[in-house]
Amino acid sequence: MDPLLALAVVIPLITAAGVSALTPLFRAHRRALDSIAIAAAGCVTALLVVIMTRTVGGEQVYWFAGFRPARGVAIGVAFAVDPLSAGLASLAALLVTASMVFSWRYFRRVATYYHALMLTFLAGMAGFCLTGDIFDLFVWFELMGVSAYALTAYRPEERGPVQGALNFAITNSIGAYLSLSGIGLIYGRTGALNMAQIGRDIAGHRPDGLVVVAFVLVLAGLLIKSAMVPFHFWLPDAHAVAPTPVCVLFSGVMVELGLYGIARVYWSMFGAGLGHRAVISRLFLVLGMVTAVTGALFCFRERHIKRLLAFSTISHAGMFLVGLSWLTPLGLAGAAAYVLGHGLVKAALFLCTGIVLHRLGSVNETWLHGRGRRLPVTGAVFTAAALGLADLPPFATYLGKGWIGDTGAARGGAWATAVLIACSVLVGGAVLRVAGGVFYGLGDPPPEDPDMAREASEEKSETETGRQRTPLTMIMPPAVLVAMALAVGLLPRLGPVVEAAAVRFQDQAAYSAAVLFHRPVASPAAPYPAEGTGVTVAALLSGADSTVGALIVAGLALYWRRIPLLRHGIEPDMILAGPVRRFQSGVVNDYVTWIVIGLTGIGAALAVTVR
Amino acid sequence: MHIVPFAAVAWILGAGLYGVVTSRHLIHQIVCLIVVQSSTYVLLLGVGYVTGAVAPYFYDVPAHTPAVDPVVQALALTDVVVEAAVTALLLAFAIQAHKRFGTLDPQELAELRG
Amino acid sequence: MTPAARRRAFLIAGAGLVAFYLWGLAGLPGFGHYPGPYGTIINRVAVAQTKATGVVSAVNFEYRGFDTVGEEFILFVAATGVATVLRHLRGERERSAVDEALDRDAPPTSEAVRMVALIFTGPTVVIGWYLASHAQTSPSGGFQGGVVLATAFILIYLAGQFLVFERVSPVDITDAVEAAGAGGFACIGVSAVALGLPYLSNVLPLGRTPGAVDSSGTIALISFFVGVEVAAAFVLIVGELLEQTLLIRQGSR
Amino acid sequence: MTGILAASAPRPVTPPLMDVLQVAVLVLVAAGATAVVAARQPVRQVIVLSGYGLLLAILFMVFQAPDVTLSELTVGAVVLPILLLLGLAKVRKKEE
Repeated sequence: MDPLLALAVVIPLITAAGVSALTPLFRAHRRALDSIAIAAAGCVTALLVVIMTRTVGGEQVYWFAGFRPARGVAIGVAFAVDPLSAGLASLAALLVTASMVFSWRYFRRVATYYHALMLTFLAGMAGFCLTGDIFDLFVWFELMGVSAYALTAYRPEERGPVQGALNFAITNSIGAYLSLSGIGLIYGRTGALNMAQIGRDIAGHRPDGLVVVAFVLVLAGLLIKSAMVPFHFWLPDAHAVAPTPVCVLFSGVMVELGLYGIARVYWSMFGAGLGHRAVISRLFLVLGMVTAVTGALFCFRERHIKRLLAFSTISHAGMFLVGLSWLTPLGLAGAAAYVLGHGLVKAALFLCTGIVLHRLGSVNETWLHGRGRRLPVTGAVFTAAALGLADLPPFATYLGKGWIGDTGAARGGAWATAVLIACSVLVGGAVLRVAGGVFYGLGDPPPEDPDMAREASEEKSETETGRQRTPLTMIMPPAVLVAMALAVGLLPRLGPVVEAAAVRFQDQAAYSAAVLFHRPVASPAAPYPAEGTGVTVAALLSGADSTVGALIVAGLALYWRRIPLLRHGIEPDMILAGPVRRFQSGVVNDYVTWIVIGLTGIGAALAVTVR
Repeated sequence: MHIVPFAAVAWILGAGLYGVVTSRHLIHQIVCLIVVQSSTYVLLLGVGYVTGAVAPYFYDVPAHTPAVDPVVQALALTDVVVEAAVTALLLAFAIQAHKRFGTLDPQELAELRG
Repeated sequence: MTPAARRRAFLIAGAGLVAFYLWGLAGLPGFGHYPGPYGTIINRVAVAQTKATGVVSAVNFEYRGFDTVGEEFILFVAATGVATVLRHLRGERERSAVDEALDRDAPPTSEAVRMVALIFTGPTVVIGWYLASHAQTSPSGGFQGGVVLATAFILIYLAGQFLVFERVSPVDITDAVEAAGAGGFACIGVSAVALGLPYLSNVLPLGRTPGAVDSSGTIALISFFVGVEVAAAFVLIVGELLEQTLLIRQGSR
Repeated sequence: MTGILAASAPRPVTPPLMDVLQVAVLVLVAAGATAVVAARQPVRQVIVLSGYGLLLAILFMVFQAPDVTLSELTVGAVVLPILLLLGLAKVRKKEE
């Protein structure tokens, strides 16, 4: 067994404990503190990349305290790692490292608290990815959550953060408790907590009420974490107020972890026992579609840049779920590649926003219009990242989107592909509008929305504003991340590798053989015939389409009031102001009500269809 | 008898959620969240119970005496710690919110926030 | 949504959710018929394998010890987060809470309360220590012991005002102790890795007689560290809350 | 303490009696949860919560879970109410 697996989680934990134990020492030497934290995060990144390369040949399983399963019954806790989980974990570690480097000069005052919380957050995310035990999953889910709540309220001297953190914490805690109820149910049936073992026990029987309910309840927490409509309301509130380096992690990887959790519990536990693949596929498809469209619409009418990026994350999360919903290796591979590319560019976008906040002291698009001309480099990086978000080839995003489109088209879901492209156009258009307006002063400033302005003006105290030059430690991370997004998209043989990993991820029999019987399967069986992952013309086209569309939309948005015929027309994107007010009310009671409504809906749908 | 414990679980969950949804006071809401979580303890321990069995301690009992499931008890213990942690954190948030907004009504908080 | 509309929407949807949940619960084996195998196997092998007679502690600190690592750090994060959120804020008067405690406007604690509190402090410490150090034998363990120890500090506060509380538990020290507790637990696991064993393997001699104080190897040790961590964490949290209270009392004049 | 330890000792409990006891405690717990939610005045609610914690502890004892009983007693019935009361004290001070 490979001790690296344990160390990937233990190193950040011990470092966190260490730095906070030595708090008085670090008061004088802040740089030492920063260096230690960055070193720990970077080291974890390296570890996870090594682990990922080692898992290509088959799942790596690590039994804590050495309690290996006997006759397929596990009495210990196991990490069961495959390339996809290790890859997602290393993305998380990479982004944590990047935002730590960014924070080097960012915060006005910083205590050891910030570093300790970032490291525990990293440990939670890594453990969540690597574990093969459903209750262990819950524990790391909670550690991740608690760290995230605390980080959201890192600037409690302002109004926003505490309220955003409250909504975040209450909704996500309820989700966690629902998931725990589901775990209790499935334990009562199988008397097991190891996911592979549970999967084996419930496979082969007709799915009854208990299995369906357990599935939905376990899903609840993950749907909330991954911000699926109507479980998404907490996300914009939290993103708008969390420190920008923390937003990088929320948008870049935490939401995606929720989706990973959905994929994990489906393909490792419930898939075989639940059956009814068509029903599940339809369920995921509908959820993803609604989320993608809603997120895109809300994104376009935002003026608060961090909120705008938050809604674009919601939209993309929806697209990822659509990728999973086809239940094919290519769909999963597409979602994985898309998550990677999106995580990199979205992180870069947030970091650039942080630079804007640092130099110009606002995140209000209207106010910033044209003022960003002073930041040419930041503008260039932001624009490049925005194009990447609009799936411009050869950014990794276009591959993911292309593969999702291919597999969808092969299953009569061409319409879905069209909708997804439309969403990319809207989201990319919104972000490019920001880029053109803020950094190049094109067109007219978009009309002011008083509430958004008030909100955006609250951001000041996060960082020391009005600096004369951008520190290198701030501009480097986003630049590197964008470059990586490009590089990943250009990797040869990326497709076959990722699709092979996806096939392994989806082969439940191979998974349980590797976990429970120490028999890693060399070549897992694909549930569907493998499809081509080559750089198809369709992929290139869809990527190019959405980029061109995004550019057009951005141009329209910027020059709207100069188009003669429409000069006195109404503001296109303000039509949505009403719905946003009504739904994004900021009242946590509403959010919980929506959670209950959504779950009841999903439950009813499955109750009538799964028989 | 066989359904009573589990009916209680569902009832507690529903009651707690009702409290969270209708609460107009953050600290009241946090307490309702505790109730929601308490339903999971009852579920776990109810699932692991064995009629007529002893607690899983073999200090003064011969080994192999039928005992109830120790695993769910360990899970419930973890659950209690999580409850304490989350509650403390939420309470701190609520105190800050009150300091910033001067109210603890979620509705008013949202309006003040705009 | 207006409160009324919200209530109506919930009553409908919530009823549906509860019904759905009951549908699942109905699928459980009847109450009192735990099917196993997990717990049944543990009950059979635990005493022999770990020399601990308290099987729940064996599960917490040995079989599923890794969960407990995460659990301890959840508490650690909560304490850290509470400190982050409630720390003295810019603009607020930076006077430390200690000298505020002297002239706070709350009525001073009555002699009776002081006496009772003082009388109870001793036993509380004893019970907490007993619990924290007998995880392997009887129903107890680091967590319960730690909480009880923490309540002893609260009693000290009752008896001797905040002044003493601060002196007995200065934030820096408590912070360090808490981190040491959580970190120590994680490090015990690493020691196993250093010996080439899986993380958290029981590296200490198990002792001969099950249930003896020196039995069960690392279980007792881990339980002790957990006790330290939990006690410190709760003292920190309570301390922060008290400090806030006093500051505000001062500010509200 | 001793009572809890006694509960863990092997007592030849006749299932029917145990059933009655368990059902009674379960009903009490469900009622307690309802009471906690129904108590709208925060301070009073915290007192009710402490009682609810006590009920849960008894239930766990009847479910043969002395360990959980102890933690529920210490956390649910004592420490959390204290924390909440501290929070409320601070909030009330502010409102005056």
